[in-house]
Amino acid sequence: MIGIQTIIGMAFISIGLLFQFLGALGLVRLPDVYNRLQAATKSITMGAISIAIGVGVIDLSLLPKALLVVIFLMLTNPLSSHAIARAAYNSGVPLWKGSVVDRYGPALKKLQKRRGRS
Amino acid sequence: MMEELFIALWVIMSILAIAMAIHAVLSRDLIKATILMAGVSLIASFLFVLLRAPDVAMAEASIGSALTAIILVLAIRNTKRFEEGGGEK
Amino acid sequence: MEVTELVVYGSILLLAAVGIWGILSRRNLIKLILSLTILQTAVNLLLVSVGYISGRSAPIVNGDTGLDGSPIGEIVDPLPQALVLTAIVIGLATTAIALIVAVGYYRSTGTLELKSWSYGPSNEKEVKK
Amino acid sequence: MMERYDIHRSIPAILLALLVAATIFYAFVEVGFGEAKVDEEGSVSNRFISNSTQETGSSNFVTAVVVNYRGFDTLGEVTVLFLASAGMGAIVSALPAGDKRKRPIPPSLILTAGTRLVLPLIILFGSYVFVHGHLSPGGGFQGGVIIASGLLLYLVIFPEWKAPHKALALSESLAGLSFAGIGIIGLAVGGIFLDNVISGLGEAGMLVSAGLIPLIYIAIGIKVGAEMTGLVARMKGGDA
Repeated sequence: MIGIQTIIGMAFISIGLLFQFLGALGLVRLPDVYNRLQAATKSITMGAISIAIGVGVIDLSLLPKALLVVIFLMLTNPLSSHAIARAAYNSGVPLWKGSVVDRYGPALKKLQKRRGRS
Repeated sequence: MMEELFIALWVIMSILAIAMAIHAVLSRDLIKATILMAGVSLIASFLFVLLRAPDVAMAEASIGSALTAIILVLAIRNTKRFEEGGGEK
Repeated sequence: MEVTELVVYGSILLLAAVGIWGILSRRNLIKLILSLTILQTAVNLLLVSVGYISGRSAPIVNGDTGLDGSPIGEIVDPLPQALVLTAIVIGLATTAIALIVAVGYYRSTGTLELKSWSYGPSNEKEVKK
Repeated sequence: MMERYDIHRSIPAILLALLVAATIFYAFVEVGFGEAKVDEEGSVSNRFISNSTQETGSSNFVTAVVVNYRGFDTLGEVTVLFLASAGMGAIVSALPAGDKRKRPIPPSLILTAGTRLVLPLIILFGSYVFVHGHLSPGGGFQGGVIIASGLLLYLVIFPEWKAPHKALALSESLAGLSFAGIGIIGLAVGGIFLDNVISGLGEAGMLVSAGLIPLIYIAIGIKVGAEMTGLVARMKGGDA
């Protein structure tokens, strides 16, 4: 007989798999680096973290380790995606034609002007 | 059952690895080739887990795909990014 | 010959063939070193796959499986894994040395391409450049 | 990009590579995949697997082989790493100066703060990996490389930071000396270099067990971490 614990864990894992699939789809379908990066980041935040929580719920002895993994992913994933996006922008990867707003470019220009003056 | 799962995972992952390796050898952009090589190493570490060798998998994941890629990128930064010949870029 | 054997050894040796092809056909020094790394990965996979025994667990015993008795018949062969662990670490050291030599070649000749298999700049034009 | 290659020139190389692969494949089909090759008496692996838990007290057989049965070989391996690091230092100092690069873009606040937050965790995880080398997957090499990658993160995020080569050399030398010293303890007490003289101490499967193996792995971890950091810092400093 399948217990309620297993059902909850499997639900978490299914949500995670769905988000991983959507992230992979986004990597293929989206037009430029920044959009693709957003899809990949979502697939880690929702996908990997929810799979880790699901595994922890199914086997309760793994829950502390799973929570540690979750905390570490939440610390490192925004950092790495931020670094990749910044590096892409600074090495001159263009935005997609249909992009609406670019806040980083003007801010970067202002920063460089200020540094050039001082 | 376990054996079929082993073969299925092995086939998918090794096809990915071989495709990445061919692309790495063909690509003129050395940074791209380095990233593809790191991907080959990462897949190899997955295959080590399939072969029941977790120690080797940890070593391959950290050395093969992190440190080797870092020193290759640093060496490329000190030299030239694109392969010569063909006259593009 | 079983299908598992064919798939496993075949795929690993195809990976090794890609590495050998890269070494033979490319002239860029860094590309050569990169192909050598791919070949190294393939050889490590080949060595570990020889020690694999189907249906057994990793060579680590814990409380459940035979801390007292001998775990023979339950774990895969640990010896190739220990060898490959050594090989991976040494591989990084050799790769680093090769890369720094490649950087030195670039600094003294201004190019990474090996026009001929000789030491130093291979013709007059490159020296002038 | 890759279409410009003239593939027909590399056809002999492809054929030769496939020929080599086919030859090795023909040899390895005889070996067989997934067969129980360690079960018969008299093979080296069989002897290691049957006696390792009693002789070394280590739960991880790869650790037992790497540190205990082939400990002398591991000492040589660590020496090769040291030689690679030293050789890179010698070659870098003899290189002609490269062209000056433009100044790197300074890191953003998110990256610096995040790195300061994550770096201690990475070092803690690396130490966990090499302290538990005899119980779980991992060991000195993996843990050392994890610590080195954490320090490299610091090196990448703060481009102005120079790697402390003196401190790295000091910790590397001390770790190497303690490795050799543990070996000499084994020589003095048990009569064999790197003999595991206190393997009976502690209960197998606990943290304090397996005799000298955790001590040796801690020394290897510190040494490998320092060496790898020095190696990559030298490669980065090639343009200085």
